[in-house]
Amino acid sequence: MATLRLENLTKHFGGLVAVNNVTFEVAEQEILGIIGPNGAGKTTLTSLVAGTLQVSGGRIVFEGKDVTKSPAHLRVRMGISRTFQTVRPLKDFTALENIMVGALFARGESLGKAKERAYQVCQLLEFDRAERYPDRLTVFELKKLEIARAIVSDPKILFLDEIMAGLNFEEMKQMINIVRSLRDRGVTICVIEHVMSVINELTDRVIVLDRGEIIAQGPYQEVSQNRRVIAAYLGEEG
Amino acid sequence: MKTLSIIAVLALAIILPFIADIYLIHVVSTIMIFMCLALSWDMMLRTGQLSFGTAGFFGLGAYAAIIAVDDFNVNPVMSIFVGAVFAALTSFGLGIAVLKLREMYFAITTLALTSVFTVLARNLSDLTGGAAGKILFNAIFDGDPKKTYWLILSFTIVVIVLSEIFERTRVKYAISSIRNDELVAKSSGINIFKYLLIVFVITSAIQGAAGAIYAQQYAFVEPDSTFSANFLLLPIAMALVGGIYSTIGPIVGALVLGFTSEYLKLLMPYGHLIIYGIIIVLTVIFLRKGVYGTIMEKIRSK
Amino acid sequence: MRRLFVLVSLLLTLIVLAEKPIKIGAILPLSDITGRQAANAMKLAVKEINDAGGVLGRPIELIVMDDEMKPEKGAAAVDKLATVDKVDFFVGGMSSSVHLAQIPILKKYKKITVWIGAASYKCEEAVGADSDWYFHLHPWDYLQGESYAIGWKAITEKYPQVKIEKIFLAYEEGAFGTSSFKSYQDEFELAKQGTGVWTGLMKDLKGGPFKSAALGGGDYRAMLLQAKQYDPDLFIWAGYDADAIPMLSQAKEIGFSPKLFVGAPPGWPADFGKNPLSNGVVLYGMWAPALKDVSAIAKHFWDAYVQEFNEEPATYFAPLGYTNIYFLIEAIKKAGSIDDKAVIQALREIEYESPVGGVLKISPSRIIKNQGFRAQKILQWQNGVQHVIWPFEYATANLIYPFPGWSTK
Amino acid sequence: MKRIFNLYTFFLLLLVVVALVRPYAFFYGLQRGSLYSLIALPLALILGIVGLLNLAHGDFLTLGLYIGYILFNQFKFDPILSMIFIAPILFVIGLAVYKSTIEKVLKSHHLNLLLITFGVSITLVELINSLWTSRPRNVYVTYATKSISLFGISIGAYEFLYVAASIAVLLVIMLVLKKTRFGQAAFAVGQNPRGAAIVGINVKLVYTITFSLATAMMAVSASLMMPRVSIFPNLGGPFTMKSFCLTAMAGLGNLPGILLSGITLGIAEAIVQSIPGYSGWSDLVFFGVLILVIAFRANRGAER
Amino acid sequence: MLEIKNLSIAYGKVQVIWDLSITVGSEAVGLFGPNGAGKTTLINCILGMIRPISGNIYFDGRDITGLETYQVVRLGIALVPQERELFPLMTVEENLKSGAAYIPHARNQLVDRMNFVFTIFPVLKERLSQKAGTMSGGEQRMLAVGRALMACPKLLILDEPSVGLQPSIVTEMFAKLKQIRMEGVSILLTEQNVKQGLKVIDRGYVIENGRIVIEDKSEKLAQEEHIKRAYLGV
Repeated sequence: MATLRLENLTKHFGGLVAVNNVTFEVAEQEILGIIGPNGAGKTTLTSLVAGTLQVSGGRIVFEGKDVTKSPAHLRVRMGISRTFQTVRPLKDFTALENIMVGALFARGESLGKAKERAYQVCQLLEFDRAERYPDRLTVFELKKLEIARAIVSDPKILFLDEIMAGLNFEEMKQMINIVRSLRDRGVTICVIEHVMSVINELTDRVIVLDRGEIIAQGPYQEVSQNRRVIAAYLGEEG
Repeated sequence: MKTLSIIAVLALAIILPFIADIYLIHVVSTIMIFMCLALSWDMMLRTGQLSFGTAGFFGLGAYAAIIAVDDFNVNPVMSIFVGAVFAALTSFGLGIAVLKLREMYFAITTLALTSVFTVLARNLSDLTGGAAGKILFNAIFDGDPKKTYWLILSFTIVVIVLSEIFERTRVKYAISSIRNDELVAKSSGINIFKYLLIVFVITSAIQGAAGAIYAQQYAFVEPDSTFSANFLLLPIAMALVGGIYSTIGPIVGALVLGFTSEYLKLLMPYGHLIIYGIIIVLTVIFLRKGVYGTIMEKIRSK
Repeated sequence: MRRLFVLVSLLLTLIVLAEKPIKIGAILPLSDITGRQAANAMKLAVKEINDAGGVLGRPIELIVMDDEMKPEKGAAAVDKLATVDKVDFFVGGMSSSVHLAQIPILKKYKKITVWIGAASYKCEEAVGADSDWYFHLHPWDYLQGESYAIGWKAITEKYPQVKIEKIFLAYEEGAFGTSSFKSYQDEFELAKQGTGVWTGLMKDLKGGPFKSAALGGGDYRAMLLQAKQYDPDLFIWAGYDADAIPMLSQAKEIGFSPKLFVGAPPGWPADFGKNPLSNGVVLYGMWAPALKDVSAIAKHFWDAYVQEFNEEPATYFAPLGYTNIYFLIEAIKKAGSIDDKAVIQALREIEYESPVGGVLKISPSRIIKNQGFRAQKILQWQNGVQHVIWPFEYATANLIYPFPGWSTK
Repeated sequence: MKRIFNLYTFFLLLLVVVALVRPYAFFYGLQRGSLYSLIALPLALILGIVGLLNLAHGDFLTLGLYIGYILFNQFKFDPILSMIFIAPILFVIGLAVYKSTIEKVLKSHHLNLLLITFGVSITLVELINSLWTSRPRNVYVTYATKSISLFGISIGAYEFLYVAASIAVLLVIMLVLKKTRFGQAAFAVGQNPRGAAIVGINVKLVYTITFSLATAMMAVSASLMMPRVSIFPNLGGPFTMKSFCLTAMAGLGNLPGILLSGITLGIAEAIVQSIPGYSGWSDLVFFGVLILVIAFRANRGAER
Repeated sequence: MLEIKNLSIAYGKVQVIWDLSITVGSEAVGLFGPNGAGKTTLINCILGMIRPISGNIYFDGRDITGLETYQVVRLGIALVPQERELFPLMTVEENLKSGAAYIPHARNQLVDRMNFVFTIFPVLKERLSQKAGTMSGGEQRMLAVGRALMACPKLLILDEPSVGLQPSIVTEMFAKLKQIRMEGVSILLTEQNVKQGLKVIDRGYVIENGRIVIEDKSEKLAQEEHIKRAYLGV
């Protein structure tokens, strides 16, 4: 059974159609790449699944349950988790406390347990400056924080929105390893990314969105040869 | 060390009526009432919501308490609970409607609600005594200032403990997350509306109880003075002068501004409010994080 | 400031020289003109008495506290004066809501209190019948209403053309205005049954509330239109000084010109008399500067005040504050001690010729035993001067009737 | 935007009905509402551009009135003409207040800005009180009480100046914001101060001038009100609150909305005042309409 | 043109830039290095948003250390910041105009400049009346570059211009940057996409932990072992 199934998902903003009749499935423990031009509706799609935006039409089915109408905080508790494209740390908390918040509310743990769990996640991500406040962290560390906060709730499916943006090669390599290890622990993962080398290396399958619609899907090697994808997204140099 | 100083302060506060004159006790009682308002305003602010409704729920509690004693023969001490519960119930109903609002829209709506309460108090004369207000023949404890002081002190301790609960438990993580970033809070599994409503109801109950105590202490309510903007602006100034998002900040602010205004008055009977205004301006300029916040910053940087 | 300093140092020397002073604690709103001038007048009285050797061979010390118009501040001031300064007597007063908060505290000390403010009947209810230490000099709101009835009755007898059958009362929607209206309504009910002071005078009464300019209002036109339609013989408004001129100019704008245009605010704006609209406006009050032409004590007060403070007394609270001190001191003199019982007895017995105009003598009011002034005066602005019309023994001018209207203004 | 527009169209239709049923309430409400908007516009400008809720707003109005009073009393200046003198004086006072207080805390928590204007407000009011006492002052000119006949009813003519002035001031502000370089700079700073600095705008200067100009703008309302009101130290306070209400009702950045909100509230208030026996409830209607509009808009604009 | 001498910068007590000196002549210069190395801090300091604790910045021979941002910009330095910093409620046209309106020497050539920008980003011409806030991330990035070009800058500073852009636009933008470079505008660029960056620049610096570790011509940098390993992944 697919972990997540989107059926005819549609989202309008006023007159603008951001996501148009999108249908696809994500299989268990799959790493799915979602790519497409800027403004194609990738982030909107993530927000719809996470429940921070309400759908205009269609259904979201998670582990066989229709969650289209569930509020965002309940979806997190069910196991749908996401990161944000621009990092959004809670600036009044240390990194560790940032991570704790997820454990406290998505898993309903006590303060002590939550702290323990936050430490565990930090270790997993090799994040060693967790006592600092976010304004003292580098972009790479903030990206790690973003992931830590998303996985501390022990999600079944995780949406990673441009976690590679602004990272250098070495950092990307680390990040790829992290994502893989997450998958190995049983998490289903959707990555939204503009760095094609990463998509190529990481994903089992990609979906290409353009103007809110799926224009191609399949393994990256296949999709990257698609004329439509090249014209709309990759460009001639690829 | 910390526990020791807390015990010392608490002991001093309890025995104050035996060592100080009535005037000081009275001034401290008043400061404590404002301290509770400042704390409750700050507790709401910790969720990121700027409330201008402090005076409204204060007045609501005051009216409920006086009416409870006068029309329903409730015991004056019990009437404080009546004031708190009435304010809490009202805020629960209103909260469902207004807690979708944010920033200045929330602020202005709570301010407008205060005016609505005032108009109701003025016009429902059968119940509220109308514009002339309502009086009781006896103040609480027959006007015994020591007992009144202890009552206010116990109430203040309750409020401080509540504020500390907000600071030390998971509530802190919920409301600070909401203040910092609602989207992230939602995505971390926090039920934003539930927490906002809880905080709104609890802080309104505190304000209602403070109003009830004030009304019982002076044995009257009257629309213009009971819903006076003083009960809104002064607590805000206290919290900001002391330092927001903490328990100690509003406490320090209330003590500093409360004693300053009283002392200035004794120092110069005329025009002391000019100096008071200038002191507020200077505090903001030189102590940006408030008295307590700035001191803590200095200590940390050492 | 300099003068204050001189005064304080003078007081200090006196304290050293003479015996332990008699302490009087005054509580007034010092940022308001009424409170400030009342405090000035009290200081003037104390200075005069001390210059003449004090009372019972002891000097008087006056301690003034600001109530900031805030109930809790006014109440704390009572505690401060009672416990820190250990005053022997309380004087002062202005706002009713501040006083409501003070009453429970005053009851605690039961010191002799001679109060010149707080006209609301709620305060009288709060004081209660058995507070024999409490003396209230200012007429309660209902007493004022009664006294006007007496005044108008006298006026209609003297000026037969004056008719007061239909009364329209415009009242500000706060405590002051509504309680005025309430007392008029009560009187009207009595008058309909043929009892009460307004019998034979008031045949119909109508009221209209407005939001005072002092509290952010200031648009009276809707109310004035209703009054104009009603066409009263007597139009009275009970509001504040800030309402005075806007009310007149809006009445002019809509062409409302009743035969008697009466204002009953506690004070009048600066230069009201210079405003041409003011001519012919009747006002209720306790006092008028013109009294100095007919009363020696009023003249003495006026001159001394102007000389001491280099400004003219602008409100009746100035002579009332002066009266406040003298009345108390006269009683102490008569009692021969500051023993509570003796002074209370003396306060009840003495008669004091006041610069407010009239003799101050204590008598019971509806609830309390010790009420001072009961009557207000009916005055009229004539060519920029407040003249006394009634009581006739203090009259400084004849009534201009009817109200001259707007055509020449 | 479009929905908000529809909301106001609905209100305007309602107003036409009111004008037919209760013409006095309509005209009085129109006049008073325009005055509220006239006073609210500078507050909205400062809130939108500097990001500052100025609690001392109404006290600058009070100050302007006292300046006008002195000009009238000492030099027999016509109240309306005195605008040209009050404006520069208020500009300088605004500048001084801004430079000595507000500018120094611009970078700290935004609530500190609120508190500092609260301190400024207390200081100003008490200073005015100690200079001129609490006794009201008045300025009397005969033309301020003239009446005209309109559609068969006689109505005060002077306060139509409020209507004209509020429309004029609104148009001037909109033109300046759209068409002048300074206006565009101010508009830019209001949206993104960092971005504004990057394109070479002197953000500090824009803040300073905006605050001072908006303060100077209070001269218009001050001089127009002068012959119609009593001048006393606490005059301004309620107007600060009303201005804030109008700004919130219109929504941040919606200047024409302020005029419409002002008139809507003014008329709503006037209708209730015109019903005998119920005029005490007019505040309830004022704030009730305010809350409804804000809640309505919040629900509509929940997404995004 | 731009000369930075012995610059040190600290946030509170944490020093992030140590005694750093770089120059940018009439050329395109790249700044590379890991996140947190201090590149953005350095740029903010050039633009007058942060004050250094020591050292000086000269532009065209003039000491600009400690000037306000708007003064620096008016001298001829334009910035394309990472966060774009556009005016969301203004149209594309108004945003572009704002780039030139407050810089005296650019104001006179507003129309010419606008046409120049359109030749580089034709898409902006089609969107003239669209509000900037409603545009997608990539379009906003183009607008930010266009706005900076409106200022007739002598030196154009770009902070991570390719972040979050789709591959085709990245390729296109770097081509445009080359074109701008040809027009005689000096460029200072920070970039994580070192591969693309090296195509544009003449010379580059690698900054790590607030210090310069390598400085060389772009061809040479591409051969450097450390760079290959850490930044190019070859």
